Amino acid sequence: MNARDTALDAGFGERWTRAMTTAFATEADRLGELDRLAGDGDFGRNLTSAFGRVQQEVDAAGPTTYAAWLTCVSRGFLGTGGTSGPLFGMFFRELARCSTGDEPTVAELGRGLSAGLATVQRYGKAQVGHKTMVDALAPAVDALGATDGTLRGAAEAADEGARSTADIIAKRGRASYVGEASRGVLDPGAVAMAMVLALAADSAS
Amino acid sequence: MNARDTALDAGFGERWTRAMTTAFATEADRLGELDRLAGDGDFGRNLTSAFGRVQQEVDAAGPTTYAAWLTCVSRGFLGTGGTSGPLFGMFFRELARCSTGDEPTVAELGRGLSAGLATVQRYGKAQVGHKTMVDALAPAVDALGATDGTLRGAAEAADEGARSTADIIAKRGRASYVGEASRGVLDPGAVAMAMVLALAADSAS
Amino acid sequence: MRRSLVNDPDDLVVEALEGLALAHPTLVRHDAEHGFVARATPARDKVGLVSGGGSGHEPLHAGFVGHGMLDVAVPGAVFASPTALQLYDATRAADAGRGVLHIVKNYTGDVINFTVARELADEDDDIATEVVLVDDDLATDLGEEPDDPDAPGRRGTAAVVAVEKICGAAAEEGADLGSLAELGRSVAARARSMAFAIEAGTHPGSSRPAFDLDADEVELGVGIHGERGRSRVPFGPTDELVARLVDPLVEALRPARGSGVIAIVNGLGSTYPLELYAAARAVHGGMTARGVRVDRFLVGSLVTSLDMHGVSVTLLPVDDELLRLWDAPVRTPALTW
Amino acid sequence: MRRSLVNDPDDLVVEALEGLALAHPTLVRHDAEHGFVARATPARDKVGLVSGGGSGHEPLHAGFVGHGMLDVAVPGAVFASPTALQLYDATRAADAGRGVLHIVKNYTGDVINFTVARELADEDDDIATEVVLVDDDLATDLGEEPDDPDAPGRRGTAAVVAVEKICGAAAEEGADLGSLAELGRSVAARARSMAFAIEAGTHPGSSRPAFDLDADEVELGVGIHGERGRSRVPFGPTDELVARLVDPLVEALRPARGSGVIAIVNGLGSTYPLELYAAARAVHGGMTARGVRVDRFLVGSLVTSLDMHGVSVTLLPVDDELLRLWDAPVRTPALTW
Ligand SMILES: Nc1ncnc2c1ncn2[C@@H]1O[C@H](COP(=O)(O)OP(=O)(O)O)[C@@H](O)[C@H]1O
Ligand SMILES: Nc1ncnc2c1ncn2[C@@H]1O[C@H](COP(=O)(O)OP(=O)(O)O)[C@@H](O)[C@H]1O
Ligand SMILES: [Mg+2]
Ligand SMILES: [Mg+2]
Ligand SMILES: [Mg+2]
Ligand SMILES: [Mg+2]
Repeated sequence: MNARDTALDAGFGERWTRAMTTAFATEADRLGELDRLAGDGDFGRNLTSAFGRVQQEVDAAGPTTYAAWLTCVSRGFLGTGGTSGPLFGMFFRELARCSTGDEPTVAELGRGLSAGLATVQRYGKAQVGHKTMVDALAPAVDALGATDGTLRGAAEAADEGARSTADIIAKRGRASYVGEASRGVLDPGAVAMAMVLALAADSAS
Repeated sequence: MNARDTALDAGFGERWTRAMTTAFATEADRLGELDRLAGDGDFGRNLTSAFGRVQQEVDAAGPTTYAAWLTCVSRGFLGTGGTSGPLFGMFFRELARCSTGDEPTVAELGRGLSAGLATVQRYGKAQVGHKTMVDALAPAVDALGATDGTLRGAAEAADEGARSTADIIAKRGRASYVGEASRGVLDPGAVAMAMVLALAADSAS
Repeated sequence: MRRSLVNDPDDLVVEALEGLALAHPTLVRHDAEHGFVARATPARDKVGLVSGGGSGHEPLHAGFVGHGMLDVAVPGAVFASPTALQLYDATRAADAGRGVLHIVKNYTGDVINFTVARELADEDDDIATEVVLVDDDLATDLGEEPDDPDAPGRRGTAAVVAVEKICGAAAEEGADLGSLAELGRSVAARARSMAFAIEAGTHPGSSRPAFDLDADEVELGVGIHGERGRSRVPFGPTDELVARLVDPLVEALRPARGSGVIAIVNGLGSTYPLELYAAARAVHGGMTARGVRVDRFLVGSLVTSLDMHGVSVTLLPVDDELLRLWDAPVRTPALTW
Repeated sequence: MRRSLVNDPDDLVVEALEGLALAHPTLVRHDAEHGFVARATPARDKVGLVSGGGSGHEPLHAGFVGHGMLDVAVPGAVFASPTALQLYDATRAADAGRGVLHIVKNYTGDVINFTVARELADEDDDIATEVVLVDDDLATDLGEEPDDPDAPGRRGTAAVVAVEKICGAAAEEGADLGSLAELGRSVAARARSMAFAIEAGTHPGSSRPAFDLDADEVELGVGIHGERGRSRVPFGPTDELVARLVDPLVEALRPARGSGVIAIVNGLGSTYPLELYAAARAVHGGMTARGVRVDRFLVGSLVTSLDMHGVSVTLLPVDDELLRLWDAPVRTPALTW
């Protein structure tokens, strides 16, 4: 059996969601600081408020399936402003839509990531190298799409992609207004996307 | 024949008007400075603009009688803002209205001054001692009203009245807002009124 | 450092009036020769309504010329009364045979110049005139006897908008001069206003506000000509600052529980709508807490002091008849409903 | 030092919306749960018009909700896009069965959130939607190809008022979604705007303007979110500064001699009426000198940037049909005729 057909157990959606909630609560300030250095500084607050809403959605909806958990995450982001809100929101919406049963497979997750990337690009019109979350997401999609691709491998590719944003100038988002000043600063959205994937890998095992 | 029945010759209105125009052109700055010290500083400019308008009225109306000349002066002031504009305007209007023929008499002028004072007080509600033009005008009216009162005597009384404004605090007009700060400063309206009377005396002879 | 957009500061008022007439040609015309703004189409068979005063308070008064409000507005230079002759000419222009009502904010220069204009109109043209003196500013209420000749009395501020609107509606309905004057006086007598500022306005051509405030200070009881207020109070949240206006107004007017008022929440120049509507909410809260209804709100920068940053609140206790006149149609550059 | 009147800066927008609804209860209501402002009485049997964007630009957009203009306005936090869910809920509220038109100023966040809302409305509720993107700011016109995916395109500014007014009138007449979208796009495509500022706005809670200018400097081509402009030019008389707006606009639009435009002369926040109407006069002069008629003027602080001190000019070449729609009745908190 190919790793990509691995069923992720029924608790995966909940574990992942809770792991993200915990991790971003801790990391919001650091990510906000990156946005302050080369953007408008609201990314940390956007994240905090998104996961506050995720919790409200969870409380209200009482999700039981993987898709239902991810729908809560999606709505949390869609109810948050900025550019990252709708992009992450529609990203997670695609993940939810690519799941057909209670227990998603890695392949489904892979298709979801791929659809999510397409959606993010459709809205944001960013290519790899534009210093956005796409720089983390696109390599992850590639890695998981490869034969024997694993979630862990995808997470590692995302991490590498996020690191690569330090050396480039932003071409999208608020950071694109500061030009050279964005060089040397990691893109917070890319870092966040890499965290999302790392936490998925953590939650799968 | 009592001095008060003296006819002032037909040229009196013109001479007086021209004398005022010349004198205030020279003195406007000094009077404006007094208003700056204890008022809002626009008195000089108001005077200049009033006599500019007087000239326009003269050009337009081509006055020949004393009453017509003084009507031009009145309209010049009535077309000027501030508090002094309408007060001087109605003052000169009363002078014009108290003349019955081409050649006014000193008695008519006296009645005019007296009606003018009443008008100024009706509008401005100022009493002697309130540090306004009334402090110059009232003693002049009294002086001219006395048996054997002369224009020169009235002018001297007005001058004395104007000087007395240095020692008092304003109770009317913008200067009343500055309280103690107005002490020591001559009231520009009173000085101007004293000049008006001095120039009348000059023009009569 | 503050700056104003001007060509020559001396030309600002006239240029703005020209602009007003160009922008609203169907509503108003600018009579440059006589220095007033009149309705584009003069009204017929009604009492003429004239108001005016120093400029720098726009949209007051020229912005209120039109159907249901003023017939003629007479602007002076910035913060300076229009002249008696301007007002006289305006009075003649406003007369349609049924007399002219002067609506005058209580300031010495305005009062004198309007009075002279009325006397000239009466003597020279036999035009019947009446005057409504608006003296709503509670900050200048020193509790003098109304007839004290030594007392300048309360200043006239934003309540003038209510007087113009309500008398304007009644005039449009055909009310005669005497009853209009009575109506206007009763509105003026009922209304009180109070203002605070967190920054003074800056005279066109000048580079400094009329007075300076520290970061923790607010000027309370401020006027609209750059004069200082009655006291300085600590800077604080909107709700607290608005309460400093509403509390004394309620104290003075003592509206009964269950009664209603018109509230004018007025920006003094550079107060922006978010601030102003949040202030309106605070006024509403203050009145509701006292069991008083705000039957109508007028929220906007209507009686300004150049670009002063602050708020005035006017409360006018009303009955059904005043509300009916308030609600009557109005069509002017600055107020239309 | 600048200050704003606020309670908690985070509450300012919501408090102001509450105040707006209290002040205009017959016109608008504030849906606090979903975060939008809607007509007090929903319209029936017409295409719903929704606009929105960051706050701080009042009276835009909530002040334009009412008969003849918007059905729902969706405010974000100050200078921040409303969320996709807000816009989705607003879209559902605006739908009266004939679909919903989104009028969107061109800013990345707004564009994305509105797009998401439309997809949600389409997928989840089967509501037909269309969008008009308003991108009138000439200062951000870098001459890119309109389809260049790498180009953010021109910013959306005061022309949005014209789009809302004109589409609002057509919607009221019963136009269908497709033709409304076409109409709106044609208005947006024709209109261009340009702004300058002599002082930046100050964020609520902050004590400094978004950027500093020296006494002899003017920020030309300025945006409405505190971003810097395209260049700095010397301070000078109004006529000269206004020419710096009108000249490039005319250059870009090339209106024919004998043709007509609608001119929106817009204050950016603390520009006071004397300044603004003098600027309108200058715009009129500039157009007249080129043989172009200003068929209609809209002068006021309508699309602001908090208390920014400056002016934007929008020119929209018009034909009789656009004038007819422009003149159609409108009844909103901020615009009524
Ligand atoms: N056009 C885009 N496409 C993809 N991601 C983008 C785009 N623009 C911005 N982002 C991502 O969004 C992040 C910033 O999010 P946030 O601070 O919430 O948005 P805003 O720029 O509106 O303040 C950036 O770090 C970047 O990764
Ligand atoms: N109530 C008053 N009655 C008589 N004279 C007055 C009154 N108020 C002011 N004045 C006179 O007017 C002069 C000031 O005139 P002006 O500067 O033109 O008026 P404003 O005070 O409106 O600036 C004062 O010096 C004073 O003599
Ligand atoms: Mg950001
Ligand atoms: Mg942001
Ligand atoms: Mg003076
Ligand atoms: Mg003066």
